[in-house]
Amino acid sequence: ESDRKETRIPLLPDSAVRLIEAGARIRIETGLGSDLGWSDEEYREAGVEVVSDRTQLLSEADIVFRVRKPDAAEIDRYRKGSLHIGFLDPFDERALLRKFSEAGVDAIAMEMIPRTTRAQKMDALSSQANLGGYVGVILAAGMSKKIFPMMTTPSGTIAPARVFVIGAGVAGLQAIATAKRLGAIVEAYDTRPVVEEQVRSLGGRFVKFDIGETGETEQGYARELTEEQLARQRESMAKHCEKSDVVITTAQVFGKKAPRIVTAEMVKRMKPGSLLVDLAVESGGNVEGSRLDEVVDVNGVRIIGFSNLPGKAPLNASQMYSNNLTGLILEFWDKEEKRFQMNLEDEILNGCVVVHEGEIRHEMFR
Amino acid sequence: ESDRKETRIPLLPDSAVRLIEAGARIRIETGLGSDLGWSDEEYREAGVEVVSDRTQLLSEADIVFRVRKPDAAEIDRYRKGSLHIGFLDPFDERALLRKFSEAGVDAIAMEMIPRTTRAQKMDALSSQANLGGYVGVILAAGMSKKIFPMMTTPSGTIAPARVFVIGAGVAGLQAIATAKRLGAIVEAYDTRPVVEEQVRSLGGRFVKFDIGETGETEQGYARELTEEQLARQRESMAKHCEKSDVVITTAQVFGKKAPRIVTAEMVKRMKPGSLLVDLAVESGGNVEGSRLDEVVDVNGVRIIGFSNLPGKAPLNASQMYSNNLTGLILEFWDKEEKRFQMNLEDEILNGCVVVHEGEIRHEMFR
Amino acid sequence: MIEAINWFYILAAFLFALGLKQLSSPATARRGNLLSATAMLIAVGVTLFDQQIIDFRWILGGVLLGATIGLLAARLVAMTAMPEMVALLNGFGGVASLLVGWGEYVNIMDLGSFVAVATFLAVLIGGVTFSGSLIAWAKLRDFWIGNFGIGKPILFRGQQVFNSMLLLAILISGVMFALDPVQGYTPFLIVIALALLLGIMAVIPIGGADMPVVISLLNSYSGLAACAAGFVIQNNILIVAGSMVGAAGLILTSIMCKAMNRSLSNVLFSGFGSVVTAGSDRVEGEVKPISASDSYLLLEASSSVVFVPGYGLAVAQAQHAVRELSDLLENNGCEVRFAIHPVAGRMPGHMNVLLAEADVPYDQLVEMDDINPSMDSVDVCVVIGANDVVNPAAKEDEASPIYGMPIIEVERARTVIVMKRSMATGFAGIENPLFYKSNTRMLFGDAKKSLQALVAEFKQ
Amino acid sequence: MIEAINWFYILAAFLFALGLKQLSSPATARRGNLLSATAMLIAVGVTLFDQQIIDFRWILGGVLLGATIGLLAARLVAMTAMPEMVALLNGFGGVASLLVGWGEYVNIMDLGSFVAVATFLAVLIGGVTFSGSLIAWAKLRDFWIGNFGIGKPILFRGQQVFNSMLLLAILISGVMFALDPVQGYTPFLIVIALALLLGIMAVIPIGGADMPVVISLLNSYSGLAACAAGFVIQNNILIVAGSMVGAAGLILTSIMCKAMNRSLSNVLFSGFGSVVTAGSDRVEGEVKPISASDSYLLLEASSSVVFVPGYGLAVAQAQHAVRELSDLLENNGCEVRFAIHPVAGRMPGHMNVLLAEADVPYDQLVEMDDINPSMDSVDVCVVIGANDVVNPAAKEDEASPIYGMPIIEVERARTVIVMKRSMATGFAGIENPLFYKSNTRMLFGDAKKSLQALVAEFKQ
Amino acid sequence: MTIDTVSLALIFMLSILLGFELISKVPSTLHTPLMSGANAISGITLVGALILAGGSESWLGSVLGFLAVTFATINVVGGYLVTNRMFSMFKEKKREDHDRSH
Amino acid sequence: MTIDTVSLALIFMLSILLGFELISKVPSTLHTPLMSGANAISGITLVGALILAGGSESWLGSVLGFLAVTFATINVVGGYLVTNRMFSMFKEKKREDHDRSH
Ligand SMILES: NC(=O)c1ccc[n+]([C@@H]2O[C@H](COP(=O)([O-])OP(=O)(O)OC[C@H]3O[C@@H](n4cnc5c(N)ncnc54)[C@H](OP(=O)(O)O)[C@@H]3O)[C@@H](O)[C@H]2O)c1
Ligand SMILES: NC(=O)c1ccc[n+]([C@@H]2O[C@H](COP(=O)([O-])OP(=O)(O)OC[C@H]3O[C@@H](n4cnc5c(N)ncnc54)[C@H](OP(=O)(O)O)[C@@H]3O)[C@@H](O)[C@H]2O)c1
Ligand SMILES: NC(=O)c1ccc[n+]([C@@H]2O[C@H](COP(=O)([O-])OP(=O)(O)OC[C@H]3O[C@@H](n4cnc5c(N)ncnc54)[C@H](O)[C@@H]3O)[C@@H](O)[C@H]2O)c1
Ligand SMILES: NC(=O)c1ccc[n+]([C@@H]2O[C@H](COP(=O)([O-])OP(=O)(O)OC[C@H]3O[C@@H](n4cnc5c(N)ncnc54)[C@H](O)[C@@H]3O)[C@@H](O)[C@H]2O)c1
Repeated sequence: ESDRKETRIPLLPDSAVRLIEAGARIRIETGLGSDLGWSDEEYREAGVEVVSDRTQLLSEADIVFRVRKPDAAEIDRYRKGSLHIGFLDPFDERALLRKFSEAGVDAIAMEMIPRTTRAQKMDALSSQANLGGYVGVILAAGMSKKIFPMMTTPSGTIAPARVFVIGAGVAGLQAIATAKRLGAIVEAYDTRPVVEEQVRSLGGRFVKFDIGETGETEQGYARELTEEQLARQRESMAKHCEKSDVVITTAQVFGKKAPRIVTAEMVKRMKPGSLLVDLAVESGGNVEGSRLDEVVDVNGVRIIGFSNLPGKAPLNASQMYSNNLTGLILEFWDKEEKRFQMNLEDEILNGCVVVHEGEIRHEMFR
Repeated sequence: ESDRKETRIPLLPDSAVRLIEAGARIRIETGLGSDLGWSDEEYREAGVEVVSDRTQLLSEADIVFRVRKPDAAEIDRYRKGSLHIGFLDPFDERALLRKFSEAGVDAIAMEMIPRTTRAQKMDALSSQANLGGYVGVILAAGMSKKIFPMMTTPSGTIAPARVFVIGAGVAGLQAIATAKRLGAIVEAYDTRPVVEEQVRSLGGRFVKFDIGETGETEQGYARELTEEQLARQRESMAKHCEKSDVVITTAQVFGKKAPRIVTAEMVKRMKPGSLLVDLAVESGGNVEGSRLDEVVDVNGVRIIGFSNLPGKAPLNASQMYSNNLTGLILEFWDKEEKRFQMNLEDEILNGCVVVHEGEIRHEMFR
Repeated sequence: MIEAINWFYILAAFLFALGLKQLSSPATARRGNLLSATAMLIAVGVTLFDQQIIDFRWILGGVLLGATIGLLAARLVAMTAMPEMVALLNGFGGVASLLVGWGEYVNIMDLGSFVAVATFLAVLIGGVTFSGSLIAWAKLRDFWIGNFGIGKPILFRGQQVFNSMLLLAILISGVMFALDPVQGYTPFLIVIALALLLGIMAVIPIGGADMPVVISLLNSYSGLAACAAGFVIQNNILIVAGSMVGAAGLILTSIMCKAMNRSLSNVLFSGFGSVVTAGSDRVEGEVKPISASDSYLLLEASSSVVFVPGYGLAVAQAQHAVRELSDLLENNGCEVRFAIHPVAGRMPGHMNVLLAEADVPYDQLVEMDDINPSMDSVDVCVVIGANDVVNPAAKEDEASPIYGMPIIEVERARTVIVMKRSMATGFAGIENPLFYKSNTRMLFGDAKKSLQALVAEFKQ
Repeated sequence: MIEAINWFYILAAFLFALGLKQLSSPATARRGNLLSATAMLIAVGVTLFDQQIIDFRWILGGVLLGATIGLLAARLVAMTAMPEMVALLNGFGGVASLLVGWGEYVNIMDLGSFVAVATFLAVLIGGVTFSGSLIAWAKLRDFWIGNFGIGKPILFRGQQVFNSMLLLAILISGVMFALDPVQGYTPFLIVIALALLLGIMAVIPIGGADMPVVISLLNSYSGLAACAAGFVIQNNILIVAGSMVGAAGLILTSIMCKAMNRSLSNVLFSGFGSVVTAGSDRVEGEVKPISASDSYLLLEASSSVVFVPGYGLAVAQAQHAVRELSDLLENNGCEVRFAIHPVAGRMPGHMNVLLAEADVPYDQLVEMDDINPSMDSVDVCVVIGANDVVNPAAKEDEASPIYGMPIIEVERARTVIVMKRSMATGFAGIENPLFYKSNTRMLFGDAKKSLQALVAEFKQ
Repeated sequence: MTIDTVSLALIFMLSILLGFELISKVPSTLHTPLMSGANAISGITLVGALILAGGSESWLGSVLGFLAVTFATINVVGGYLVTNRMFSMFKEKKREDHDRSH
Repeated sequence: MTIDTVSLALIFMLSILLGFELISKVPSTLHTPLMSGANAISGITLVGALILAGGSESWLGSVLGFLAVTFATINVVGGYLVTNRMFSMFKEKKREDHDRSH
């Protein structure tokens, strides 16, 4: 039961088999997986019904899988009482939530899956950020005028590239690992001090600035910094950016706009030819001057603001997302009744169900 | 003394300093290094004269450095008796050579530098192929729908990508190393059996087909295969391509058109979504259907035929090329007379000077 | 004459020492055995020239009979029955020492006090060795064939009290004998009887699986018995060879104990323990640290090892070290796998990055779901800086915050070695009952250092 | 009484053995020294109760005088002069044994033949130790201070013939003395004189830099001298302690030789050699293989090591092993660098890929042009599967096809260890004169295996 | 003919120390053979048995001596042969491994 | 009072073997201290010197004994003290290293 719009898809035949074994009936829009190499035929073999009429699909489904948020208009076509699961960007899309509640459609925002140990198999934010970190580095390596590894050759020695990763969460760590693999000298910065050990465990150098007390919330997200801290941070940051060939920023604060970390002035001080990859561009960007889906050139320094980086490895992104959704469904699947159990007492569902029975129930969005 | 046309440049300020110390006078076209971050100012500091008039430059120079071959028209502007050094593609550009001989301009083809141990510092073919191999893999990683490394995650296990490198010369080996670094399973094939150990020394698997006797020429280039060998090779090759996510071809035969290794039929048998990177595209291509500077899509299999891959890491490519030229000049520099010694007895110059004193002297092109 | 004999004895002693040394290294072991056999030949050969020997009939008979039996036994015994055979032979060695002590006493009667003590010891140790070895032999047969019922530990109430009494009785009889050997024939015979009883009592409470250790210990005893006999007849070669074997046997015994992850006292007295405090440690348990060299002995003797890497592997940057250890284990004929938990580390695919860097072959990496079913047949599971992902609370304790998370069920392996620096918790901040399980050993310290120490042990 | 003394001697012997063992491990060395001092105290203390001792005046005088001198010497000597001090003390020990032998002979005169031989040995070894140690001491002072001219090897024509004569003379005098000790006082005195001369002759041809090895050897001798003295006065503790030290000293000597990359005979007779065949091996030279454990001793004692990786490192996939070895060397206080030749391997940047995989810090990588100037001060240069890039023919031999290629000039390091599997050529297919240089040692075998063996040696 | 006990004690002490030092690390495959080999050595008591059996004047002493010789000989002969058999087993195994690798 | 020579020889042999086994691997920093420590032990000849000096009836014997005692005592006292000084030097060095790392 699904549909789609972008390179990623929310359900793979493998996952479909698992759901069907558990007793679900699944229908997909025709051509869902064809771009990624799964024909409708393969889905049919897995036991999935392939339907060409999207309206019919939506109006008959109990649960709708989706990667991105739907058009407001489409929500009307949903059956009342059905459940929509996907990324909803709930902090910025209050209107959409209202639309869901008006249409009487329940909605689960994948962003809101709590980051507990038990919920990790459904944690799509992590799984996608992870790929994002990898793709970000590959992108940077492809666009950089320098190669990443060191090479001692008869035609001279090539110094390794310096990569500076700002924000060492899931995406940042994967970026560190990937850049390190390619042989770059990797430095990383994060406000949470616990990350230091993690960075070092991947062979990166952790950069410390003295900016006073910081911390993380219970769920492992970073707390927002004070204005003074940000100022001090910027000071030292500029120096590190200056000597780096590639700067990758991944800093985000849950539910807020991404912090502006690299200012225009810092960009100006960087070497011409160097690169900035802003992985936080979708939530506002860490780099001043970064623009969504564009490459901005500032005196020879390029700022890359591509969105949806996980979508550049669509096969794996879809695979992981599909597993996340399946994990979520199966965790709350009632095998007897063969239906999804909307158990709002449960910590996980309590965290991620934003709209229920015509009401925006999640306290953050009321 | 130089000029240019493409992303790479033939002289860096560092090399200029070395030449000037040896007693040379150097002039460059204005804006030579600006794209790569070296201003005219930096060249001036190194002691280089910056001139804006190309015609004047050419007509007064004793030696002209260049990356690619010049227009035939431009050769007329050269001073008679001067020396041109750069890639000339002499096997395909007989006309150009004739033009040189008519204009009385000596020419060194960098392709023709012999592959002796002593000549390695001038071996631009190697230095550029090396970068080409790296860039080829980065390109493939960027365009692949799968990520290269294996990842065991709560959202499922991602299998590592399979990369198949055909032709394990300088470029091929670097491709193997880079893909391996990114965590892919790397297989490689080459007709020269000595390569097997080299592939394994980089952590790759060497694939052997039984195709009878092959060999290498004295200079380490591959000998051409017989038609029957090629047929047998193709048979087994198809199977390996089929299971690979990325195929990178680098096979070349010195002075000949690149062998056609991956046929259209093989391409058809590959998984949709997989990639072919043809590094030999400039000399005709190893992959049937590859087109210069284009991405060809055959049933979801993309064939990438970008030329000038080293130019995608222009900074390092220029650095190495500049070192190669400098190495060549200094090897034959007469410190007393402060001039280049055209010693045709020497093995190296004997190999690479194609036009001398109005005559195409190299036996391969007469 | 006697001086010449003694010079040969010195040569024999030298060869024994050399032979024993060579026996302990695979490359030279065979040669070592031959050397020691040569030494034995020399020692026995020159003894025949001893002036004390006046009558060769008994000797000839004994040697012929003994050699025939020994030859047949060594030829006919099945390869699988070798350990039992060793037990039996060892018992014979013990009884021979007993008989030598006895005979010397019978001949001389009026022993000096030093010799009397030596005689007492020869008889006591020889007797214990003899009866103990016979029981061990019986237990092993049962263990292999399983129709005798003696293979299992035999325990009864008051066993400890009884044994203490027995020891006391032996001591008293011994003192009575030593104080006045001429009058002490009765206490002497009592010592013999009680020694035989003691050997039986000491071995019956021990299970058949532990018999190799027991045999090794008894082997050490029989050396000491020979040494005591040497003191009785004031003979150098007996003292040297006997005490050397006694000491070496003791070392070997402790090596074998460690390879089974047991302490010697645990082996010898586990039977008693199981009557008194059975099951009590199942509930809480205690942390049992282990040293790198003991871990080595465990790993060296195992044929299937699973490594479970966690965040600690990354922190310690121990990927290369574990790769090297795994290579060594494979060369040692051991099957090695790496079990990767999906959330091990701090980033998806964290372990993959590290293990790929160390070039661990992809086909050695096993996923959690694939390793768990075969965990019971794993000899040793080495947990390297993992904690939450091997926490059985996730399966067992509904109150645990990680309840329901699938884990790698390492606790089902025969032995678990956990490498971490302290008893600190992992990411989830919860206690790990694994560390208190009876089959878990903690190898404390930085994971890289521990692994490197193990690698070093493997290369001696 | 004498029996009680002997029991204490046994205790002392035990403590000596324990002390010596502990002395050889850094963690326990200090304790070992104390143990052995305690043993000495016991042994000396109980000796005073010996019935043979009837007059304490000489003893008191000697002990007081000796203790005072010993105390002052130990206190006042500069830390840098310790080795000389040891030489001197050792000489005194030797002469004491000589004197004991002499005195015993003087007292008894009519020696049994066994005791006579022992006396001869005690005097001979003691004498050689004494004069040899004095010369060693003098050479060391010269070596450090440099005003005496004795530090250098002293050689003259006919030295070898002279020494052979000397030995013969000693032997003849010895036989004369031993055959009839009562009449043999003159030959005995001749033995003493010649022994002293022999000690001098043995040490003068050896250079001051080799003195530590010589002292260690003389130290072993002085143990043997004490042992011989023990046979003279039929005293257990002298025999045990003396022979134990003698054996241990011999082992230590060979360990020290290996750490200097010399054989013992090379040390002892190098002086002679240099007269006869000087310079001859400079031209051609021979291949000198080395074992992993000897390489360990070399590396362990060096403070600056440069690794030169080549294609063989890649073939053997030895990058992790070399990284581990480099870490161990660094922990040992050694400066470690990797010198990368631009064309090492088969692909530009080949070595970089490997070393980055093993996470060798970038700042340890040194380019050819930067390492060559400082090569002279490198203790050991380890060439790992490189060949062409360290081939001095590129510099020296104009006819060589690689003439003119810049190379890493490893041959200028103090010692070069080359790891490769055979004498096979590299890519360029040409012979490498490096392998025949006098300071080159070949560690044959797969580079990874060799490196791992070295790592294992480092961890014992 | 009695050697003094003190020397014997010293010899005993030295032998014990030597025994401890001789064996330090034994691979598990060698545990049983080493045990068996050591066991054979402890049959040295045969020397004592010989002296007893050959030198006794009493009937009892001779019988005891005879038994002692018998048992000790079994130990010695059996011990060395069994140990040797174990080693030949190793060799075969190795050859098998070798064969398989071809 | 002569102990029989054979026992002495046996004791000698065992001690030699023990001496060989006791020392196997010595880090280079311990070479000199170990040498010095062993040297001190070889001063055991002092025991012989004492017996000689205290038991001689002839004047020459006594003088020789006196000299022997003197030299041996220097060896013993000096040897142990020098060795000990070397070890205390180590300790200081270590402490320095330690201090520097703070
Ligand atoms: N994979 C992911 O994407 C991800 C992301 C975020 C969080 N997590 C969470 O992280 C946890 C991962 O589990 P885990 O078992 O891998 O790790 P863990 O539970 O965090 O335990 C790691 C253990 O390693 C030990 N350690 C640390 N440094 C060491 C060193 N140098 N040498 C030896 N031991 C060392 C620590 O004990 P000592 O201090 O006593 O040495 C610690 O108990 C899970 O709870 C998971 O939910 C995972
Ligand atoms: N860097 C480049 O781009 C490039 C490209 C092509 C050619 N080359 C040429 O390649 C050569 C590179 O010089 P190099 O010194 O690195 O290598 P080399 O001269 O080829 O020597 C490599 C040595 O390694 C030893 N070896 C091989 N496998 C080994 C193993 N498993 N363990 C131990 N040793 C092993 C071999 O000796 P044994 O067989 O005795 O073990 C061999 O002599 C130069 O001549 C260069 O011109 C370089
Ligand atoms: N409990 C679990 O099992 C579980 C699962 C997934 C993630 N997590 C944890 O949650 C954490 C956050 O994950 P995420 O990657 O989704 O976070 P994120 O995408 O919200 O933030 C990315 C990183 O940016 C950093 N950051 C925020 N403001 C910054 C600033 N001003 N300057 C520099 N850095 C700044 C944050 O500290 C964070 O590390 C991870 O570290 C992970 O360990 C836990
Ligand atoms: N002497 C030196 O120091 C020196 C310097 C540089 C290069 N070299 C050697 O020269 C060799 C060739 O270098 P290159 O990379 O420039 O070669 P190249 O670019 O001409 O060819 C690339 C590779 O393709 C292979 N190839 C040719 N036909 C093939 C076919 N039909 N199927 C599969 N593979 C085929 C070749 O064997 C070669 O390895 C290298 O291996 C290198 O070792 C030596």
